[in-house]
Amino acid sequence: MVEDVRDSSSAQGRHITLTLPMAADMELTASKTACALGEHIRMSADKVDEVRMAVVEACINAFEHSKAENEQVRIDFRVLGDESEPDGLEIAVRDSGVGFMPDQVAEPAIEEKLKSNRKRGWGLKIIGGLMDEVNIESDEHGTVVTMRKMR
Amino acid sequence: MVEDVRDSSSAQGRHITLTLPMAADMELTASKTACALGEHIRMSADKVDEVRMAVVEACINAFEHSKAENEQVRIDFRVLGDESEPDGLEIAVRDSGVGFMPDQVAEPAIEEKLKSNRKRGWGLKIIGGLMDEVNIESDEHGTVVTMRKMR
Amino acid sequence: MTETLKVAVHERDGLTILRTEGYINNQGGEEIARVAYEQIDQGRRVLLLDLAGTKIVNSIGISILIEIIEKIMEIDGKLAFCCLTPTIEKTFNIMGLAQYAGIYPDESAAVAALAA
Amino acid sequence: MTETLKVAVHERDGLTILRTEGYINNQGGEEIARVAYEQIDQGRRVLLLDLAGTKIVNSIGISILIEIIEKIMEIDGKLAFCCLTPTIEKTFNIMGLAQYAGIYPDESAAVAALAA
Ligand SMILES: Nc1ncnc2c1ncn2[C@@H]1O[C@H](COP(=O)(O)OP(=O)(O)O)[C@@H](O)[C@H]1O
Ligand SMILES: Nc1ncnc2c1ncn2[C@@H]1O[C@H](COP(=O)(O)OP(=O)(O)O)[C@@H](O)[C@H]1O
Repeated sequence: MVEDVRDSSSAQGRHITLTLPMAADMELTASKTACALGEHIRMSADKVDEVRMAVVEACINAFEHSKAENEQVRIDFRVLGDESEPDGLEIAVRDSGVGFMPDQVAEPAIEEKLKSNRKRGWGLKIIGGLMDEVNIESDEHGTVVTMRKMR
Repeated sequence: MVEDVRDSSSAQGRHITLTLPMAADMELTASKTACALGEHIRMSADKVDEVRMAVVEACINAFEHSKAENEQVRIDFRVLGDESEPDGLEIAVRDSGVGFMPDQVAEPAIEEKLKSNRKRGWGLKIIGGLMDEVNIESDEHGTVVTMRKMR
Repeated sequence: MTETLKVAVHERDGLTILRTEGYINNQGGEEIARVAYEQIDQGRRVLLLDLAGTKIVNSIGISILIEIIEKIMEIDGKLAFCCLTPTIEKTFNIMGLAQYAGIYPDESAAVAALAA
Repeated sequence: MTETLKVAVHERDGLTILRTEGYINNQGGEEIARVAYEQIDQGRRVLLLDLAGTKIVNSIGISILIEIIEKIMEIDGKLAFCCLTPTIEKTFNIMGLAQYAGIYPDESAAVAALAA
């Protein structure tokens, strides 16, 4: 009757895992969870807010572009450094969708966007600007955007 | 490289899963996630707050009493009713600990607690008072406390 | 790691008020108890706990508050509460705590009812 | 399901101000655009977006704001912003939006700079 949670792949290491359906506004749930963890490690309110926005962007990218059949996003949160003296947060937003080639994504420029029909294309740039470190791994099995923000 | 999230047991149905380490204050993260979902379905602020407190109680019970070897709690959130016209939230707090017999837990009474050395023992009563429905399944493989709150 | 609870002591019309700021969990409850017992040792018999700065509590924290009520009843004193969130007030009612501790909407109402 | 964004139109010293309340996502951006184009159709050339009631935005919402800037520049008008959270302001800077839209700390500062 009681399912054993030890089987879960999130059981390795002491971290927090959130699994979300790809549905409207679910990015806000992810963002709130990130906020709780930022406050937990006493990150400044402004930095917490930057993390929240980056998480929102990574989630909506997965929702919009991944085409993942399971329609789920998994987010792994990890506190960096000592439990007693945390250095920051690492957040990995993961989908099992079609993937993409980050190198092939053109850097957006406002002058062009103002004239172009396609105003979109800012998510990755915003994530990069708000977080301290960003790493993207992507292949035909899906995408993981790993982001770090120090305290 | 990219782990397939389809294998996750949380992939069935459209719901949200949060896995937390059993560590101080982690119940606040659970509570914030619950809050985000309550707001998502436009539950009143007071009801959201009641859900938050019930989630906190269920989490600290798992942290304190379950003795789960994996030191993890898993929380499954489900929106009840239609996506467009949600009826409420169902929240299942799950540990893979030693379990207990809910029937054997004595109902706390304030007159006795005031004289007793053991002031504790209020968690389940509070959960029952704040939520609309509570169901506890527990055996030697662990405990699941399933709680519902209607909008 | 989260910010620990803070308690500030104030006097208003002869009534001793403990204003809390933060989560009343195990440590938060212990901190309130520490400050409350300090006040009792200094001869106070009536204490008002103003929880305006506390939006969340847990049952471990509350059980420490019950301990304070017990101690203060032993010396024929009184512990009262004000500025509870609706959920905290509901919880106190579920527990029957309201019979043993006055609950007031705000400090003014508490002072009017309790001040010597 | 979450509450959708609301936009209220105000006039202050001849300046048209759109005050938002809520999340600027796809729908939120569309709602702002709808109200902004209504104002432009009525002859307004300068609009101030007061985001005091907006604590969160996403890049889809912002790209709709870029569309409004484009439209308003075509008629030699101006879109300005005020009351941005530090993160929203930082985001606008990351995007280079600040070059094309005035950013003011509050309505008074914007009115002083923009009002006819
Ligand atoms: N999780 C993902 N899965 C597949 N493709 C992605 C993912 N994230 C980003 N992309 C690709 O990268 C492009 C740039 O993304 P981004 O900078 O966030 O802007 P936008 O989402 O507005 O297009 C997207 O258009 C998409 O092609
Ligand atoms: N998840 C759990 N695993 C094992 N035992 C539990 C669990 N939750 C509750 N219990 C048992 O039920 C008792 C009553 O719990 P509760 O009403 O929350 O009060 P308290 O936690 O203060 O003892 C606990 O003391 C414990 O023995």
